Amino acid sequence: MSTGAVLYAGAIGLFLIGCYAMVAERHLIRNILGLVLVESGVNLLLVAVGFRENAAAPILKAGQSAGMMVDPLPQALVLTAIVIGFGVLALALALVVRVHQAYGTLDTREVARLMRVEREASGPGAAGPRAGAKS
Amino acid sequence: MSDKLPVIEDQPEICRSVDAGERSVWTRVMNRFADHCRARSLFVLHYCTGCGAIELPPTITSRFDMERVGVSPMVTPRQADILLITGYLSIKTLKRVILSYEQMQSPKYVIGFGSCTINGGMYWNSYATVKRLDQYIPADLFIAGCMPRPEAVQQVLLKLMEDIDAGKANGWQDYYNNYDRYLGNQQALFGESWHTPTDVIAEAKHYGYLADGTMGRHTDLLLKRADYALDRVPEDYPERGKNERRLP
Amino acid sequence: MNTVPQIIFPVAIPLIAAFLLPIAGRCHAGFGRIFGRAAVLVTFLASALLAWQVAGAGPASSAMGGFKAPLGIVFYADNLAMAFVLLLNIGVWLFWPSGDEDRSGPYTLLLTLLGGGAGLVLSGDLFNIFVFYEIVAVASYGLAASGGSAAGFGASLRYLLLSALGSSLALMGIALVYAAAGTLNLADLALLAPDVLRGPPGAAAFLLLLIGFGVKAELFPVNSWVPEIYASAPVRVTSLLAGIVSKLALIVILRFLVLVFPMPSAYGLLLTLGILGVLAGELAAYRARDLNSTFAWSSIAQLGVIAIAFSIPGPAGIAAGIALALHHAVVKPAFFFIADKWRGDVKLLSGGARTSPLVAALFVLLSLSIIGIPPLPGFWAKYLLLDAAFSSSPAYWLAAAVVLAGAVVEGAYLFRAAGFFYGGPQKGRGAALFMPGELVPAFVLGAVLLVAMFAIAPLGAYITSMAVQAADVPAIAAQILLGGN
Amino acid sequence: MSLLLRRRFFWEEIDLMSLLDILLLVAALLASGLFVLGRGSFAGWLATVVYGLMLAVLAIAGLALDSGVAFIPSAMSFEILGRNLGWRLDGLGWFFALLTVGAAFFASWYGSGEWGRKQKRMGLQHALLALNVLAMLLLLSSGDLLSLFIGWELVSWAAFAIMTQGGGPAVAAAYRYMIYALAGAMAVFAAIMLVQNVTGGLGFADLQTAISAMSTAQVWVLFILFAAGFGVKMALMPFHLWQAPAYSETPGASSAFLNAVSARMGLFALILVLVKLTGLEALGSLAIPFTFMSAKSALMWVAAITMVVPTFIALMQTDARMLLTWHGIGQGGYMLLGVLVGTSLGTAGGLMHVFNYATYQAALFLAVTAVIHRAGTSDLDELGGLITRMPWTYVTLLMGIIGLAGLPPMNGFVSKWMIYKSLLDGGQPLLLIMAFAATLGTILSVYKLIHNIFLGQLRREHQHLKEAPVSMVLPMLILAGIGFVTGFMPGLALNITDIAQRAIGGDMLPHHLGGVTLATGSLNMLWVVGVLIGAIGAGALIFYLLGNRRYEVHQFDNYAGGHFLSADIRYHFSHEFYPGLARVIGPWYRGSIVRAEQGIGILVNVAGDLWQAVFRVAYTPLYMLLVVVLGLVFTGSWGIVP
Amino acid sequence: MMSYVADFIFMPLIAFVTGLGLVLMARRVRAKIERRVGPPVLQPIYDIVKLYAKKTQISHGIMHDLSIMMLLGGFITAEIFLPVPGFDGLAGEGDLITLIYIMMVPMLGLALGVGSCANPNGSIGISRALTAMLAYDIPFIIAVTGACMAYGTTNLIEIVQIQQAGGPASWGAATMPLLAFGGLLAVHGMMGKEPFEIYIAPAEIATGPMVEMSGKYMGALFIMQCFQLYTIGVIYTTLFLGGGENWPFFLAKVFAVVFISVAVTNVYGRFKTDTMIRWMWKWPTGIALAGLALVMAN
Repeated sequence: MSTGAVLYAGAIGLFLIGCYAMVAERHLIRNILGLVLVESGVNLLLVAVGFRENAAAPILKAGQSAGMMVDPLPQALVLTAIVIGFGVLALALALVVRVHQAYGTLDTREVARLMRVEREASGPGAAGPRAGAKS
Repeated sequence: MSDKLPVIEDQPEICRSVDAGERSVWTRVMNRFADHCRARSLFVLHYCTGCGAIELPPTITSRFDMERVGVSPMVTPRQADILLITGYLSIKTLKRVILSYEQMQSPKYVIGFGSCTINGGMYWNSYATVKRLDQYIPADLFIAGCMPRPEAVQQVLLKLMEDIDAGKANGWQDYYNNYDRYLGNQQALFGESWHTPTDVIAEAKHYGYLADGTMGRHTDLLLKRADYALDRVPEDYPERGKNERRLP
Repeated sequence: MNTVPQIIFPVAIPLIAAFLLPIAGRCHAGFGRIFGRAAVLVTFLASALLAWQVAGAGPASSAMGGFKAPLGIVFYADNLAMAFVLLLNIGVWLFWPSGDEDRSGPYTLLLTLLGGGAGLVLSGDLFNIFVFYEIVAVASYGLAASGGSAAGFGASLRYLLLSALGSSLALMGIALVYAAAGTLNLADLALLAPDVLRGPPGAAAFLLLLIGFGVKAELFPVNSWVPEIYASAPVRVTSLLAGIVSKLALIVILRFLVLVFPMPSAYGLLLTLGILGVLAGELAAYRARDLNSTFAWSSIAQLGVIAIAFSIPGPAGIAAGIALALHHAVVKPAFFFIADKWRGDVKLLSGGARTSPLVAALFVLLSLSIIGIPPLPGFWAKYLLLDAAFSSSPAYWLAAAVVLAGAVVEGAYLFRAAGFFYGGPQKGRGAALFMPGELVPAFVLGAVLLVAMFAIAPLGAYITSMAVQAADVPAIAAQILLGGN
Repeated sequence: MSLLLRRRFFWEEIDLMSLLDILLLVAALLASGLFVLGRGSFAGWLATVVYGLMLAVLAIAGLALDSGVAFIPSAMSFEILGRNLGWRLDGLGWFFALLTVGAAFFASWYGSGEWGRKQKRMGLQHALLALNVLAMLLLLSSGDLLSLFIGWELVSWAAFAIMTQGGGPAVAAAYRYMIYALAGAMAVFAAIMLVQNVTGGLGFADLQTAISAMSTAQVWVLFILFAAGFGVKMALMPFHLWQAPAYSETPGASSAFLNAVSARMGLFALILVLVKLTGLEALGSLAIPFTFMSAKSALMWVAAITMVVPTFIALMQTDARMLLTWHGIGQGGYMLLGVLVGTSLGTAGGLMHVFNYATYQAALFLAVTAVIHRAGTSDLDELGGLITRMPWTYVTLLMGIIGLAGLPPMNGFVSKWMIYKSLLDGGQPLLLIMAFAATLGTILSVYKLIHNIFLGQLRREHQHLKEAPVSMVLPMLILAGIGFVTGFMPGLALNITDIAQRAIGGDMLPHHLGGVTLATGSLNMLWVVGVLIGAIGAGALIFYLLGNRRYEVHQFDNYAGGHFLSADIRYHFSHEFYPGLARVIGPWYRGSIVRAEQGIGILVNVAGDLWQAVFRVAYTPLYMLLVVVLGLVFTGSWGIVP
Repeated sequence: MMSYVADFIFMPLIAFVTGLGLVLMARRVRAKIERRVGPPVLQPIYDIVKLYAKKTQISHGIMHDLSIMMLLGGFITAEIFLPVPGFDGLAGEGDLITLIYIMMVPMLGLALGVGSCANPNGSIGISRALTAMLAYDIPFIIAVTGACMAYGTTNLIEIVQIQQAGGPASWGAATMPLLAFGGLLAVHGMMGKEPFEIYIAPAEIATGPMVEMSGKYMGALFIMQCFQLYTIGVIYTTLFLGGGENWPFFLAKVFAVVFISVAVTNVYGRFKTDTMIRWMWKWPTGIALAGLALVMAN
C-alpha cells in the first residue's frame, strides 16, 4: 500500500476508535479520551489530504522548487485544530471535576439518571425562583 | 274521625229552581234544545267499586248496546255526565268518589247501582262501609237489587233520559245549594281537615248557584285548611328536595 | 467595491476587551462590569458604523495580510451579516448579567461569544468559520455552566461532548472540501463548486458540515442538549443561546448552501431535517409539563421552521428565513424570561392572570405572534415562508403543511397554558406576585414586537433586499476575489 | 366608474367613499372607548346608541347599493410585502353587516339593563362585543383574499375572547373552539397560498383565474381546503362538536349575539368564495369519479346531514341553551343547502333564512337568559309552569320556537318554504325529505323546550318569581315582533336579500310583499297569515259566544286517577320527554365523531411522548453518527431531487 | 277579496258537515263490526251540542283557551286552502307544502293547551302525539314529494286538473300505485285510528291530551276530529284519487278513503310507541321510497 493509503487508513481508524469510545464507554474520562482520539484522527486526515508521494517537507531552502514539496496549507490548519482541541479538552476536564464533585460518580448513565431525578424533583414539584441561580 | 254516629238531617223536597233568564223565548227554546241533546248524549263513568262491575260491559256490547240511545262509556270524570257507582262504598273509596264527583262538569247525574248504595245492602252493619250514598253526594236514581241485571241498568238510563228531557234531573244543583250539609256529613266521616282540591264554593259563586245552604258551619272549617291556591301553604312546609317524590 | 479596514473591528474589539477584562477586574472589583459594558457599547458603535457604510456603499470585504485567495483569510460583510452582527450586539447588551457579579468569568465569556459570533458571520473562509465556531462553542459551554448548579455542569459537559464530536465531523468535512477543491475560500469555492463538488464527495462534505454546525443550530438529530441546557442555564444565557446564537449557526449553514453546495440533494437534506425538527419540537412541546421545557421544545420547532425556510432555493426562501429568525429572536427570549419567573408545573400556575395581569397579557401577545395571527409580525413572517414554499416544488408543499399543522399544535399548548392563567381558580401558590421590573427585557422585546407590527412594510422591503443581495453568488465572488486588496 | 349617481338622491352629497370608512371608524372608536370606559353602566347604553347609529349608516349604504352601485370602496388600503390589501363593501357583505350590527344592537341593549348589572365584568363584555363587531365588519368588507383571511382570523380570535368570559367550563369550551378555529384558519391560509402560487396575486379576480388555470386535482384540493376551513366556523358536520358547548357557556347577551351571527361568518365566506367567485357551475363540474355526485352535491349532502343529525342531538339535550345551540348548527345546514341549490329561489331562501334565523335565535336566547336570570337555572328538569309568572318571556319563546320550527305565522316558515320549493323544482327529493325530517325533529324538540320550562306544574320555589325586567323583555319582544312582521310581509326581508343576491350574481327572484308567485305553486303570506288570524278570531268567537263562561281552576284541581295532588309531589312530566322515540333512535347515537376527536387527541399525546423519549436517551452522539451514515447513503444514491 | 267571502263561509261549513258524516260513518262501521246497532244519525251533533251546553266550563289558564281557538282556526284555514269541486278557495295563494304546515298549527296549539293543563297524562299524550307525527309524517312526505315530482307542480288546483285530464287512468293511484299505497298507510297513521291511536290510549293515559278537556273544550276537540278526518281524506283524494270533479263522486271517494282506514282500525289492537315508529319507518316508508324511485326513474 502506498504511504498515502496508510495515512488515510490510520486517520479513519483513529476516528472510528474514538467514535466507538465516545458512544460505548460509560466512563466520562474514557469518553473524553475518545474525543481526543477523534480529533487526532481528523487532524491526521487533514494532514493526509496535503500529502504528496515522496515529496519533501515544506521548508523552503534556497534552490528548491515548490513543486516537490508536500502541501503546507493543511498542516497550518492542523496547528489551529490541535490548539482548539486542547482548549476544549481542558474545559471538558474542568467540567468533569465539577460533575464529580456534584454527583460523586463519573458514569455517564448514572449522571444522566441523577440529573433527570433532580429535574423531576425540582422542576414540576417546587415552583418558584430556583435557589442559588443568579439570573 | 269523630266517634259519634253521623247525624242524618232531613232532606227538603228536590224542586226545580226557576232559572232567572228563563222567561225569554230564546233561552227557553235553547234550553229545550239543550235538554233534548243532553238526554240523547250521555257519557257514563263506570265507578266500579264493588261487585257490580261485571254487569256493565253487557250494556255496552252487542246484546244491550246502549250506544243506540247515545250512551257511551268515558274514562275520566271531567268528560263524564253520569257517575254510575256500582257496589258497596268503603269510607276510603267514598273520598275518591267525592273527588271524582266534584271533578265532573254539571249538569251531572249520579246513579246508585245495587242495594249497597241505597241502604248498605248486605254490609248494613259493617263499620267500614257507607250506608246511604245520597247523604254525601246528591244521587238521582238508584237501582235496587244485589247485582241488578243489565236490563235494570238499561231501564234506569232510559228513565234518566226522560227526566233530563223533561228538565227534572238536577240533583247537581242541590250539591251547590246545600253544600254545607253535604260537607258536614263528609267532615263527620273524614274529620275536620277533610277537603278536596276542587273549590266548590268559588265554582258556585262563579256560576250563580249560591244559596243560603251553600255556606255554613262546616264550610268555615274548610276555608281555614284548604290549600286551593298555592300561596296558602302552611309555613311548616319542608324545603324543596327533602320529600320530593317523583312519579315513576 | 472598497475594502474597508474597519471590517475587523466587530471581531477584534470584543476579543481584546475579553482579554483585558480579567486584569481590569482583578485591580478593581466593580470596574470589570463597567468595562465589559463599555466594550460592548464600543463594539456596537463600530458595527453600526460598518453596517451603515455597507448599507450605503454595498458589501465590503478585505483579505487579511494582503494574501489573495486561495491562501488568504477573507472577511466579507454584506447587509445580512451586518444585520446579525448588530442583532448579536444588541442581544449581548440586553442580556448582560445585571446582578452583583463579582467573578469576571461570565463577562469574558460573553465578550468572547460576541467576538466569535461576529467573526462567524463575517468571515469568508471555510476554516476561519470553523475556528470562530469553536470560539463561540467554548464560550457557550462556559456560559451554560455559569449557572453554578450541578445539573448545569452535567448538561454542559454532555453538550460539550456532543458539540466537540460535531466539530470534528465538520473539520472532516472541511478536509474533504479541501481535498476536492484545493481551496477553502468561499468565493473561490463558489466558482469551482459546480464542477468539483458536484458528485457524492460534495454531498458528503455538506452532510458533515451540516451535522457539525447543526449542533449549535438545533437541527433535528443533534439538539438533544437543548432541553437540558435551557433548563439549567441562567435565563439570560438561555435567551442569548436560543434567541441569537442558534440563528448565527443557521446563517453559516445558509452561506454554505448558497455559495458552496447549491445542489438539490443539499437542499433536500436540510428540508428533511427541518421537517423532522418541526414535528419533534411541536409534539414534544405539547407533552411538556412546565413552561421552560415547553419553550425549549418550541424553540427546536421554530428553528426547524427557519431551516425549512432556508432550504427553499432562491432569494424568497432566504427572505422568509431571515424574517422568521428575526421574529424568533425577539419572541423567544421574552418567553424564556416569563418561564423563568413561572417555574414548575403549569397546573400550579392557575390564576396567574389575577396576580400579574401584565405578564399574562404579554404571554398571550407573544403566543399570538408566534402562532402567526394577522396583525402581528409573526403572521407576515409565516406568510413569506408559505409564499416561498408554495411557489416551489411539491415537496415544499408538504413542508408548508407541516408548518401549518405545527402552528395548530403550538396554539394548542400555548393556549392550554393561557387557559390555566386566566381560567383556573386561584389554587396553590399560583404565580408569585413580583414586580415587572425583573422582566424589563421581556417587556422591551414585547414593545419591539408591537412597534414592528406597524413597521411591517419597510422591514419587509429591507429583508427582501438583503435576501436578494445574499443570493446572487457571482457578485459575492467578484467582490471577494477582485475587491479585496 | 364614477361613484356619483346620475339621478339626484338625498344622499347624493354624502360621498359614498366615506360610508364604509365611517362605519369602520365608529366601530373601532367604540371598541377602544369601551375598553377604556370599562365598568361604567352607561357604557352599555352608549354602545346601544352607537350601534343604532351604525344601523342608520348601513341603511343609507343599503339605499345606495339598492340603486345600482356595485360596492362601497374604503379609503383604507395598505401595500405590504408586494401585496396590496383593500376593503370594500358589496351587497353580500352589506347584508351580513346589517345582521351583525342589528344583533349587536339588541345584545348590548339587553346587556345594559338589569341583567348587565348582575354580571361580574359587564364592561369587558360590552367591549369584547364591540371588538367582535369591528372584526366582523373588517371581514365582511374585505376586498381581496388576504384581507379576507386577516378578517377571518380577527373574527375567530374575537369570538374566542368573548367566549372565555363565562369562567370555568366556558374557558375549556373556548379552548376546544380555538383549536378547531386555528386548524380551519390554517386550511384557509394554505388555500390562499395555493391560489397565489398559481396566479401570483391575491385578489378575488385571481381566484377566478386560478380556478380555470388549475388542474382538477388542484381545484379539488382548493375546494376541500376552503370548504373545510370555512366549514369549521359554520360547524358543518364533521367539525361541529365545538359549537354547542362554546356558544351555550358564553354569558347571556353575548351568546345571543354569537348564536345569531357569529356562526354565519363561515356561511358568508363560503358564499363569497365558493358561490360568488368559483361559481356553482364550476363546483358542479367537479365530478367525483365512479359516482353521479359532484363537489356541489357532496357539499349539499354534508349540509343536509348537518341539518338532520344536530337537530336530533338537540332533541336529547336536557339544558335549554345546549338545545338551542345544537339547533343553531342544524339551521346552518338549511342556509347552506338553500344557497347551494343554485336557483334564484334557493339562494333567496337561503339568505332569507340567515335573516330569519338571526331574529328568532337571538329572541330565543334572550328569553332563555331571562329565565336563567329569574329562576337561576336553564336545566329543563328543574323548571316548569313558569307561564303564569313570566308571561311575556313565554310569548317571546313561543314566537321564537314557531319561527325556529318554521310554522306559518312566523318568518321561519317563508324561508323554509322557499328552500323546500327550490329543492323540489331542483329535482332533489331525498334532500327535501331530509329537510322535512329535520323540521319534524325541530318541532319535537322546541315543544319539549317550551313545555319543560313554561307549561306543566309550577314548582314550589318558583312561586314568587316575577316577570323579567322591562329592559330585558322589550328587546326580546321587538325581536319576536320583527320575526312576525317579516313573516306576515316577507317582501320586506326579500328586498334586503335582493341586494345580497344581486351581489352574488345570477338571476333575481321576482317577489311581491306577500311572498313569491311561481308557475309551479306560489306562496302569499298576506293571505295565509291573514286567513289564519281571521280563522283564530272565528275560533275565539265560537269559544266565547257558545257555551257558558269559563272558570279558571288552580293547578292542583286536576284529574290524577283519584289521587289528591299537592305541591310536594312533583308530577311534571319533563325528564326524558320522548321515551318511545328514545327507544327507537337511542342506539343510533354512538358518538362516533366524538370518539374520533378523542382518538386524534390520544394520537398527538402518544406521538409527543415518543419524541420526548427519543431525546431523553443518553446516546445522542449515536444519533449523530446514525444520521451521518444515513446521510451518506442518502447523498450517495445521488439524493433523489425532492 | 269579495269573491273569497263565499269560500270563507262555505268551505269550513261543508268540511264540518262532511266531517260529522265521516265520524258517524266511523262509529257506525265500528258498531256493525261488533254486531251492534250503532249510534243514531244525529249522535255526533248531540254530543257536540251537549258538550257546548255544559253549565260549568273548567279552564287551566289563558293558554288553554287560546289553544282551542288555534285548534279551530288552524283547521278552518286548512279547509280554505283545500280545493273542492265548486270552491277553489285560496289554493292559488298557498300550495301543498303550505297546507301541510298549516295542518301543524292546530297540532301545536293543542299541544300548548294540553301542556298548560299541567296534567302528566296530557303531557305524556302530547309527547306520544308528536312522536306519532314524526313517525307517520316521513312516509307521508315521501309520498307527497313523489307525487309533486311526478306532477311537476305543488299547486293543488293544477294537480287536480292534471289528474282529471285523462280520466281515472291518469289518477295518482293509477300512475303511481306504490306511492299511493305508501301514502294510504301514512294517512291511516295521521287519522290517529286504532293501531296508531297511541296518544288517545284511554286505558294507559286516560285519553291523553283530552284528559283535562271538558265542556266546550271537549266539544272543540270533537269538531277538530271531524275537520281532521275530512282534511286528511280530501288531501289524499286530491293527491292520488283525482280530486273532485263533481260533489257526489268526490264525497264517495273521501268516504271510501276514510272507510278503508276505519275498517282496518276496528280489527287491530294498539301499537306500542316504538313499535309504531319502527313499523311506520319500515313498511310505508319503504313502499313510498320504492314509488319515489320509480317516479325518479322516468
